[in-house]
Amino acid sequence: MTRIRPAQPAMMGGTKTATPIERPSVLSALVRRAKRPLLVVGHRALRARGNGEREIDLLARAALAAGIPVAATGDAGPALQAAGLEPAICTSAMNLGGLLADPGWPGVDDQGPHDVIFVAGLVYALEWTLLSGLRHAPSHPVTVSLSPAFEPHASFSVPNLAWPAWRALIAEGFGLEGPA
Amino acid sequence: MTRIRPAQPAMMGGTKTATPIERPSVLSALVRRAKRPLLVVGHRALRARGNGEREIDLLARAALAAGIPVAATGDAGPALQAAGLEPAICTSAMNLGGLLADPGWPGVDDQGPHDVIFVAGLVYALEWTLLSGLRHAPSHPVTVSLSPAFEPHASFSVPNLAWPAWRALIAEGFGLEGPA
Amino acid sequence: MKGIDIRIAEIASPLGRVRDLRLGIGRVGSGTWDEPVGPTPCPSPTALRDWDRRLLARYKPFYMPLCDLCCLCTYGKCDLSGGKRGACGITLEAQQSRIVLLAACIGAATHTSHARELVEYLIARNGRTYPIDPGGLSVELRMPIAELVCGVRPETLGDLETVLEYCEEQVVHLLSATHTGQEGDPIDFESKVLHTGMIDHTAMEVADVAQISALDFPKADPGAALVELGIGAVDAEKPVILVVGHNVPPAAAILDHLAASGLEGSVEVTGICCTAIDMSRRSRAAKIVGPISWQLRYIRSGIPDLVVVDEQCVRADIFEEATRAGLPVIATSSKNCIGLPDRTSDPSDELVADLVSGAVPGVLVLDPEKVGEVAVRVAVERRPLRPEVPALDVAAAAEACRGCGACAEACPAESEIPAAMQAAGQGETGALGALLASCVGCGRCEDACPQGIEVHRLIAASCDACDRFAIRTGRGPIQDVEIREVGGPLVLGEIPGVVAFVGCANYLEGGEEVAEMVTEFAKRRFVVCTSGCAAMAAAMHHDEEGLTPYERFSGRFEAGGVVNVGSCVSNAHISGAAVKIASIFAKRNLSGNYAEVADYVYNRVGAVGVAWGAMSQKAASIAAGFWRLGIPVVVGPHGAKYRRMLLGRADRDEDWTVRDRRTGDDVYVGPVPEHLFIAAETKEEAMALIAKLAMRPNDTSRGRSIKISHYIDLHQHCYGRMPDDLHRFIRTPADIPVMQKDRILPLLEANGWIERPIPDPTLLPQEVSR
Amino acid sequence: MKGIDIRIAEIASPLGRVRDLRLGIGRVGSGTWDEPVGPTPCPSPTALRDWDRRLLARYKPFYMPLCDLCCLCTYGKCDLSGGKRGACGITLEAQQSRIVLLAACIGAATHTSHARELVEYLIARNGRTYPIDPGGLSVELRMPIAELVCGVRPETLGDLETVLEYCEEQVVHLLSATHTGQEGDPIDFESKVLHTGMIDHTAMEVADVAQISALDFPKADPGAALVELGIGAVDAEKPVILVVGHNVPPAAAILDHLAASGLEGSVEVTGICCTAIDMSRRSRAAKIVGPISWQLRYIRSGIPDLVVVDEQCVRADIFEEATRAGLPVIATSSKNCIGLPDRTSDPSDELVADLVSGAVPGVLVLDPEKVGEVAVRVAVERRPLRPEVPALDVAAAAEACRGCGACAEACPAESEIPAAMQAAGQGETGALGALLASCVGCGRCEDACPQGIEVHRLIAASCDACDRFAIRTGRGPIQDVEIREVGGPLVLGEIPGVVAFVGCANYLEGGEEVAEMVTEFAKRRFVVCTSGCAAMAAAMHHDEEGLTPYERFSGRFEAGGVVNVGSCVSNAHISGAAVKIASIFAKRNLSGNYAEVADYVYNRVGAVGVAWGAMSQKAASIAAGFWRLGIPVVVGPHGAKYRRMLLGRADRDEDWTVRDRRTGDDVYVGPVPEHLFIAAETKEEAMALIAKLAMRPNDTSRGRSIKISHYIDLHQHCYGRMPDDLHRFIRTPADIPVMQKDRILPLLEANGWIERPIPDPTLLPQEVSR
Ligand code: SF4
Ligand code: SF4
Ligand code: SF4
Ligand code: SF4
Ligand code: SF4
Ligand code: SF4
Ligand code: SF4
Ligand code: SF4
Repeated sequence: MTRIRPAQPAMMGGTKTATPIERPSVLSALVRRAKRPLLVVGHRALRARGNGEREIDLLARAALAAGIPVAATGDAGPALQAAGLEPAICTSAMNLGGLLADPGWPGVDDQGPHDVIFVAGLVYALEWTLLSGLRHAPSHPVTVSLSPAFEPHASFSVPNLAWPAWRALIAEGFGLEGPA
Repeated sequence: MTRIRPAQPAMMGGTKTATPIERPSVLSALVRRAKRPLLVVGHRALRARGNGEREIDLLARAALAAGIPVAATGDAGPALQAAGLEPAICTSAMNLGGLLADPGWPGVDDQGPHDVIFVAGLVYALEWTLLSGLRHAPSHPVTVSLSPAFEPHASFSVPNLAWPAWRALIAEGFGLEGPA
Repeated sequence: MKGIDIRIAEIASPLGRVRDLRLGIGRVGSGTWDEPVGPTPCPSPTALRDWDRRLLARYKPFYMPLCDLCCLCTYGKCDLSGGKRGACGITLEAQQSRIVLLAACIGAATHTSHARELVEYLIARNGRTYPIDPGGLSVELRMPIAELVCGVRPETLGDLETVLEYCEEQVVHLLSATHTGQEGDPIDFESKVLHTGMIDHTAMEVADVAQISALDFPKADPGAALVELGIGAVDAEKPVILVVGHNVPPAAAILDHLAASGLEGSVEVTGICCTAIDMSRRSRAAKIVGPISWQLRYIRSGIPDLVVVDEQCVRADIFEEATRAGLPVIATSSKNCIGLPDRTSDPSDELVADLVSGAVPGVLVLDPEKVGEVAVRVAVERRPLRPEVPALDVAAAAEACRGCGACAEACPAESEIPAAMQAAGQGETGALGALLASCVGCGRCEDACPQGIEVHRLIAASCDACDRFAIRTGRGPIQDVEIREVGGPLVLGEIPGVVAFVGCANYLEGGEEVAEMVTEFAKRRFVVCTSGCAAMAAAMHHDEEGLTPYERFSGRFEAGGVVNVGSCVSNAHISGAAVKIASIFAKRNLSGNYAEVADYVYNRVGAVGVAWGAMSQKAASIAAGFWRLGIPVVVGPHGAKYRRMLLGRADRDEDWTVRDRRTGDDVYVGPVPEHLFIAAETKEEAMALIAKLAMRPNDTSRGRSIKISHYIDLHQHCYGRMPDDLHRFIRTPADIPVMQKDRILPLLEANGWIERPIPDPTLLPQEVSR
Repeated sequence: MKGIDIRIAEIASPLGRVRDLRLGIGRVGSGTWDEPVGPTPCPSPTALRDWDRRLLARYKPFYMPLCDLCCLCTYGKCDLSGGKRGACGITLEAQQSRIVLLAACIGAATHTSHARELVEYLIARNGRTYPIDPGGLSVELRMPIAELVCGVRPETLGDLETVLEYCEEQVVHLLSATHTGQEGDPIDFESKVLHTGMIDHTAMEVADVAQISALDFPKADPGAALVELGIGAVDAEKPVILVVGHNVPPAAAILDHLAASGLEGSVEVTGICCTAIDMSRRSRAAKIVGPISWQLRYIRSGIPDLVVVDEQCVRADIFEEATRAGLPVIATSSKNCIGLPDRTSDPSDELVADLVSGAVPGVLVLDPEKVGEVAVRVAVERRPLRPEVPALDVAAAAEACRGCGACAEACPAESEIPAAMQAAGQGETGALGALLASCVGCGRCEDACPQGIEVHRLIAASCDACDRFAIRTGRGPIQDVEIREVGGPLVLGEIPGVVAFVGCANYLEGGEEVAEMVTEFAKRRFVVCTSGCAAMAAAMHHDEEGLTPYERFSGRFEAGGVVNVGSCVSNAHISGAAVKIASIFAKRNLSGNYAEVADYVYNRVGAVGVAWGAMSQKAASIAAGFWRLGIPVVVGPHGAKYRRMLLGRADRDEDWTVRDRRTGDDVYVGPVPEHLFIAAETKEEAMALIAKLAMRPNDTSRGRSIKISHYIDLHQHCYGRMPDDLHRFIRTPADIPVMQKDRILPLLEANGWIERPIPDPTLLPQEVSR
């Protein structure tokens, strides 16, 4: 029996835990099935990883490939723009959380509520609390944590992964690259 | 990925969770390796289960077979005696917990501290708290929950099992019967 | 607080005239009272730390965390397991004791706030100089706890404010210690828990004495009226008002309004929780429905026409439940506004119209008198509109059950619901109905069921619980004369002890166990006290002759009496009785003399508290107040979730070796009482424990032998054999119960027993004469 | 409380003489003060509920549970996820707000208890009639918060007790509401949170005014001394005393004893946390080591000879840490006894002997004067015995690292320790040392490491942090004349706002960010205030010219000033300044007139609180006190763990449409301020938020255009593009910053912007003239 621990193990918060995304196919199914997805990207995605590549560049490509609008929080905006992606909205994660929690909020494009929220690049304290807020939100979104840190409050979460494994999962899950 | 939930799912209490005893061999290894075991039996084991058999009768046979001294709590004493087992001690679970927590307590037979504490038949609220107390006790005992209810605070716990499966696990684990 | 007392008959101030002002700093009360003030009037949180540490050295906390994590500040969560410390440096042990302190502070704050609310209301109603009179001529020592703790002797309602100011100051200091980065040591936290408990009893005494005095409750009356209890006692034909909570003024105003408007007898005023008890102290016409666990089933029963809630022990979803049942709600407490609009200053006519028409589902009215009028009028006008509650087809509803077990997983009573539900689905509702006896009415099963089955509703519908019972209403304090009569036999041990059944209704196996224990100990000629929800549970059982314990036993504080002191705040009269024994029987000075009196009670008064269904933070602080006086408390299995026990170690002789007051010698006194706080697994185990914990070092041989024979009896009943620790309790051959000699002597021999003197022990060095 | 005030010069009582007794019920103070008392002097928990609900209707709680479970009573644990209710009927939302209330109560209790302790001590020292004087001739409005809340104008230390009694009573009522079964509605819990915050500011004002007055702190002095901060400032050759905590009397007594015994200058008195700030207000010779996060590293540094702890923000393991470092400990607070024996009544000589010899590792001494003497003597005698702390071989210790990651998993700063540790193991300690900048000094990494590596110790040892800095010590309140000068420009918007950096040091990226934000806003000519640990963090940064913000900017409350008000309790002067603007500039009556003044501050005073490293329960109550005045608060990322934000909805025009005071018309005022409580992800985001939140409906066009241009600037800096909500903030063409017109006009057009009047809005119906 394996059990995935939150990236910060003390940050457990209840009887339910995210389903870990252990295969790219799970991720691509989530991407495919989302009708009104939104990708939230925070500034921690700016960190250089592995070979100097940054999470944010991969995430920008993923969003572009999947046609998912992006909300940039913290200081992620300029880097996304530099990667050729104009964020649909630039605002703080908490403000966004308040909006996403409301079933009446019409979304970043005024076309209706988002059904699947992908989240990446927030500092853990903020990502964790945001996902907790959304988990209990009246809008009942499906949340997918893409950060390489297991987030128990998400509906689905990438497990704790090192850079190469994480890179491969995201790349394949968003159809940027075929299976390794 | 499976994850065993506590028998009362809200009763989770930390980052560590008991190792589930999913095979009789795990249980028999625990029985075998214990140098100074003690079996605590509470009054809930008096409940008739399945075919009218009671947990307590099986537990009494198990203790006799394995030569493990028994502490009877609640009203378990008379039933154990009736099953031919004279408890080494009759006292309340909480009093026993206080004793077992103390590395200086010489055990039910004055021969030294117990290293492995098997627990069964306490009401969940009491079993759960007792195991929590022992988990943090300076005496650092290994605790094994035998009740058919998963106990996250134990070192090892029988998972949530229906009567026949539980009966088979205990019987085989204590060597009362061969594999089914 | 120092010894100052000022009275001013009238003052003209820029804001108007104020009459009957009395301000005290410290010592309040009669000039004829000349007992010297002891060493610790109005003690600070550290003033009695030494006493606490002596107790806690004997009774060590056994911590059983409900959670290894701490989430109290934004450094967290911190994982404290495996010896790890939090980001603030705290250990798991200190964290557990901190949570206990937090719970106790919440409890003490609740009683203090309740007392403040009552006293303010009663002063506004009756004036500041309205005399305190909890027991008429039979009670001269009116507020033993206030005197013991604060060194004051209040005489008027105004005097009580001084006591409350002290309580408030202390609660704030104590709560402050739970802040991240304040206290670091578990034993210091525990000492503060004890201090909190002492404050709690002080505040409870203020609250009950105020309401007894000004609302005309029975005054220390052993013959307080027998009143009706149970849904079966309610005449559903009449308009029915339900009052839930703890703060009696709105309910009292309802009763008063009925009387004033000639409607007495034509409207049923029914109550749940302590308000129910307290209104029955004001009027025999009030009906007690039951303890806290009856809220859902009664609201859903279709009987009440209106729900009035005040404070404490009110379900947080009562407004939703009442609304679903079509009942208007009046909230009456600033502490429990449940989101309703504040309509206090609107005319009664408007409120009545809005509530009767259903234009608004509920209102907040912070004026008890207005509540009294509006509630009565609404109930009367709503009665004809009362909706029929259609009979529930249990079998049809139960058919949806898939046996998934989610309800059972959520049930605190560990009820085996799924099988019973599936049987009910096949028309066999008996097993389902049988679950009601142990159901605490929490509703978690309903939220958990993925099939949306209203489990609790079906259980309640499967059980005809429309019984009616008799309960003796809360009598208030114990008379001085009762103390005088019983003090000797108690201290000498001829009465085997005082057992007090108190607290809430979080039972694992139902409240009937309380009635059974009450009966058992009354039959054994203990003095049995009850209060709060436990007092109700004790009533909900008829013996073979159809009598409840209150009908069967006397209401006197005497051997074999069953004494309902009243509501939760009346618990102070139980601790107060122990204190009065020290004062009236043993002539100890009380005033500001806490440690000496506690040392006396601890070593001599065989009192035991039992909170079989303890649930709340108030129960935690109430227990702590008993502990500080050296009175042990036994709780039911759920009580283990208070996170720690206070356990003595009978096997360590050194723990029970103390100085003898008279000789100064080190004496072994035996493990009496063995524990200060312990959860029992079953009623039988509890009874064995209670008998054992009633022993005190100073018992006479006659007393000890009586106590030991009860202990042997109850131990055998539970464990099926003789206790193995008799050698620790038997000091001289005269301690041995005659009938058991043959069985005991070999046990003593086997344990190398030697005779030892009967001690006169103390934990206080200053008490030793040489 | 009603308007009564009694003074008694001397009373003979049975217990002795009492001098200078002054008792007040309600209105206390000068007879010449004739402002009428407003509608809510000493408000009850419900008196301002209507104001709260207006705020909370606009700023809705967004709950983010740290835990879906509740474990507050023994019905629990209850799983509240998925819409389930607890056994008491509570919802997850209500439970979160209940925990917030609990935290706020702990915070308010802590300040109230601290204030009570201070006032009692200072009355004993200086007498009850000792005059209150927080600002000499420059401050006529001495206690704006007390006046606003209680409707009183205290004049003496004794008067402060009346205010504290009110605070204590309220904290107890509020805490009571957290009891199981009291309050059920999340918004009612939130309203009580706001009440708690208001009480907290009242108590803080009492505490700081008392100590300023009686301990001779700078009195509203813009030129308060620059004092030294940082380990580098400590002369380790001298005997060194470390004082940790918040309650200055023991530290003050140490400084006094040094002066009295001619040792000034020959003993270093160093401090961590607010006691450090407060002792530097008493004596320039005191050295501030740093904020709360410096405890472990400083104790382990080998510099101090003795640790004196008082209350609040003291590591729970400080005794163990000090003992391990060979340092004796003196605990001085009844709230933080850390298990030490109470030696208060032992002779100083014995204490000194025991501590110097190491016969006892620590003592509890509850008498500040005795602490003063003993601490100095122990430090002097221990200095020659100071153990050498051997240099740490970081590389050798780091070699044991297996890169398991447990330390990083435990680190609240999310530091990437394992790689740095492994590099250190190979001799490259640079990366490890670099982690110190963001390290909060919690020590969780050390407990987590299965290899037993002392991670934090190695990090600290790898970084030479022996810098010294200058900080302007706490000046206390703002002068009336400063308010007069700055009131107009602020309310008219020419000064773009007041930004207050307050609170603890739980930073994610280090405290330097505070210094950077302080500098940024001072350069932008905001009025910048600081207090507590944030005031220290602001000092710990040298600009290109080697100046700290305190050296670079003036200490006046003026555009571009950097105003350190003092310790945590000095925060009341920041809220007090906002209130004084309403009084002195806008001539509003303060006395008992809370809602009107809050409505004024909310709509007109562009103040924003920033608690970048907020950690504690006190920070929660401090923030709540700002919220109730309508002042928004921004916290750092960890602040999300306070469990809920209070967020406005800029997109809902209806939320921002209110009545105009003068015309009575419905007017759209724009989302200003947009949020009441929000956590920011990065410093850049925080700055964009702060600039936005400084806007107020009543800004003049000149003011609004200045504010908007700061907002655009900081928004662009963070997000890389123009804000998309300018059309909500621009009311008339004159609001548009001239330099940006070309970029803004198209944005307005795209959003269908139309010109609208500048409103004079109010949330209060009674404020509307017709
Ligand atoms: S202490 Fe309680 S609320 Fe906190 S994490 Fe544990 S179970 Fe949850
Ligand atoms: S109070 Fe201490 S243990 Fe609890 S979360 Fe805060 S730092 Fe961690
Ligand atoms: S309402 Fe009764 S049956 Fe249902 S969970 Fe609660 S105790 Fe169990
Ligand atoms: S939860 Fe519902 S469906 Fe499941 S066993 Fe219980 S009653 Fe049946
Ligand atoms: S006994 Fe407990 S549940 Fe009953 S009314 Fe009192 S506090 Fe409430
Ligand atoms: S307070 Fe309510 S939700 Fe919390 S444990 Fe108790 S019953 Fe459950
Ligand atoms: S001491 Fe510093 S490095 Fe260690 S866990 Fe705490 S913040 Fe992280
Ligand atoms: S926990 Fe210890 S061994 Fe593991 S990575 Fe951190 S320093 Fe290395």
